[in-house]
Amino acid sequence: MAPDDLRDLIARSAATIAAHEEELTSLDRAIGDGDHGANMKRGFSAVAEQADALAGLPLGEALQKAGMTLIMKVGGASGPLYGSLLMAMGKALPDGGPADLAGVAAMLAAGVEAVKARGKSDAGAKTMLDVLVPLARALQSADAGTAAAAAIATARRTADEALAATRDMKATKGRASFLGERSIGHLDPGARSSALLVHAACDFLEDRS
Amino acid sequence: MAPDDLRDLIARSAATIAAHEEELTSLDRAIGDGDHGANMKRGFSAVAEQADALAGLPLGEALQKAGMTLIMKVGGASGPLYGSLLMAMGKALPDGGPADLAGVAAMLAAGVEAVKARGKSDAGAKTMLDVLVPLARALQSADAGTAAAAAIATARRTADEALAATRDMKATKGRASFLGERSIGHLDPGARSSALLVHAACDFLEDRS
Amino acid sequence: MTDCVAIVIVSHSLDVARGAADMVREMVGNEVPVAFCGGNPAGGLGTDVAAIQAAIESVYRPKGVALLVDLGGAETNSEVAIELLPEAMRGHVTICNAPIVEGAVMAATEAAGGASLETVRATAEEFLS
Amino acid sequence: MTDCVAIVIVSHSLDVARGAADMVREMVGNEVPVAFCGGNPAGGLGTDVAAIQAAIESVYRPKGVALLVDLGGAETNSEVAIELLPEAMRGHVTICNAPIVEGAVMAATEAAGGASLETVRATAEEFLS
Ligand SMILES: Nc1ncnc2c1ncn2[C@@H]1O[C@H](COP(=O)(O)OP(=O)(O)O)[C@@H](O)[C@H]1O
Ligand SMILES: Nc1ncnc2c1ncn2[C@@H]1O[C@H](COP(=O)(O)OP(=O)(O)O)[C@@H](O)[C@H]1O
Ligand SMILES: [Mg+2]
Ligand SMILES: [Mg+2]
Ligand SMILES: [Mg+2]
Ligand SMILES: [Mg+2]
Repeated sequence: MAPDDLRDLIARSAATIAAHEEELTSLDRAIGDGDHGANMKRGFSAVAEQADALAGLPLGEALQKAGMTLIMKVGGASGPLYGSLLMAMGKALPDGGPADLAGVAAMLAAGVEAVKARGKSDAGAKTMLDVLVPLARALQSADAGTAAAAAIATARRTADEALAATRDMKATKGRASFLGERSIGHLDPGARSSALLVHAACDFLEDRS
Repeated sequence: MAPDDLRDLIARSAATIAAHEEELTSLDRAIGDGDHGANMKRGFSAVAEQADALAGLPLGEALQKAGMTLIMKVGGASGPLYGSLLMAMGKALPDGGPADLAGVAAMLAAGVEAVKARGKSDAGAKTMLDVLVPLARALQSADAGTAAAAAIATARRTADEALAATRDMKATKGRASFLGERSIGHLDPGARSSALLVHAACDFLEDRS
Repeated sequence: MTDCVAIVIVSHSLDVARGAADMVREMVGNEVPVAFCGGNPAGGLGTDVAAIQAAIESVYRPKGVALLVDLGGAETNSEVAIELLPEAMRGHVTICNAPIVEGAVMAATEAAGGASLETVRATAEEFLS
Repeated sequence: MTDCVAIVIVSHSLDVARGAADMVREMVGNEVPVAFCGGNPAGGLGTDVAAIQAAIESVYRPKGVALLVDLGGAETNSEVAIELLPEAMRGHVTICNAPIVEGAVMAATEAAGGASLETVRATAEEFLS
């Protein structure tokens, strides 16, 4: 990835988090402790501040470094989870970058496994994994010949539907699990931030192509 | 009890606690949190400050009020325990005061039951009850005709032996229980303060007779 | 507004009590009344029956008050404080057999849903089990 | 002097962590090394991986370090902090599945007797069970 492209991707990610800080906070206030907006903004602002340094690195290293920054700066459960996602994606990056959609899907799958391990969790617990797992699955099962535009559309749709599906779930991991049945009827804040990041990445890919 | 007598008893009790504050503290440092000396001194100083008011009350009421003061001022587990002891003794006091040794023994037994209930405990757990229970038993089983001097000697000896026996016990109640086997080999601080108070009461009775 | 069970946090340490109350408020906002106390009558580590009583009375409501306490003396002193409450209050105040910090957050979260005192207590006591 | 397992207390609240450390010190004096941290990198409620790492390193000894943590994020961030330690340390640091305040006092009391890390952890985890 060209340095400017990575800068652009980071800026878009940080911008969407900042723009939705309030929303993330109020989702977390409903079923958590109301800090997901501030946590994510702190983490992604820190990554954005490193954008120049990151842009100078090979993509795999940049992803790992950005992941470490999230781990160090977020301060909530989401920090080590998103951090592990990026670090594992960076480690899984093939030399010379992913050659095709299958390569991207494999990287994402590696990241998602790391989130599962770190969170001792899986899809179905009303967390960010309820967006990340379906997304990885959708990309992995896409035909080899899928056009970029179609893959992007699939990613957007999958993320949106998966996010919406968290509303009716009962949380069994994270703070929202303390609410038991009362966690039902609200979107999961981490699922929402995951969906936002998916859209930011899709915007980036579309504008680049 | 004449007002001056009660003042004297209170003064002797407070004095022995103050004189042994360090010892109680160091016993509690060995198998607890090191505050039993300060706790007891705070409680008994507060009772001593009320001595004039207490001396003007019928003995039963005075005991109950002193017990309440310990409950409010000690700040440690021993406060509600000694407080319950005095309050129950005050409530058990027959009109006109105890007529004889059996009356005193019955009052003490009532007090000890209150400590057991409050502490959800009994003799054998390496606590103040390991002095109080044998003492009440010894006084209750003394012959009706026992002379005051003999009864006093029995009380002193019983308290001393009972205190010494706490050394080899393993604590199963109170903070000392956190030490498990390592609580063995130390006197229990609350047993020590109980023995001190028994001796103060005996000194008082001897000097009065 | 739902009528919620109130939470009282009684620690040997005022810092622990205050911090646990902060964590509770972060989780449930002001929906659930929370009071806390810590320290012996001289300000050292320990508990203070009068302070516990005052904390309970400051948030008392017939819906109930759930106490979270730490070690032995905090429990015994809380039991005494409850017995010293006016009789009409006593039956609506209970001590949870639960860890003080984790139990307070769990109890408050349950209380925020309008649960009964019995349910709030059961939820706190489930923790770690 | 006996070589004791060290205790690290990691709370979302710096107040809770500090107060729990005070309670530990009251119980075991300076025999057992105790470190604590609390709060997210911005000072609000949460946890801070770098601060957890620093706390562990400040009391590290090969005999072992037992961590007491409160809710979810504190545990996850502590796991990460442990993984970021130099490899030689990692195997001597463990998180107790125990309530933060009560577990810290129990763990420290056990540690004061010179117990192994495994025993210290087991004692903390026994609490309330
Ligand atoms: N064990 C877990 N596994 C996966 N995701 C989790 C887990 N715990 C929490 N999350 C995610 O993290 C989000 C909360 O993040 P955040 O509010 O920043 O942290 P905290 O819960 O510590 O305050 C949740 O909405 C959920 O999506
Ligand atoms: N459950 C109990 N039953 C009877 N006595 C107890 C109990 N718990 C503690 N004690 C007594 O109290 C003494 C400790 O008192 P103190 O140090 O003043 O309180 P704390 O343990 O709260 O610091 C112990 O030595 C023991 O004799
Ligand atoms: Mg949150
Ligand atoms: Mg949080
Ligand atoms: Mg003590
Ligand atoms: Mg104490």
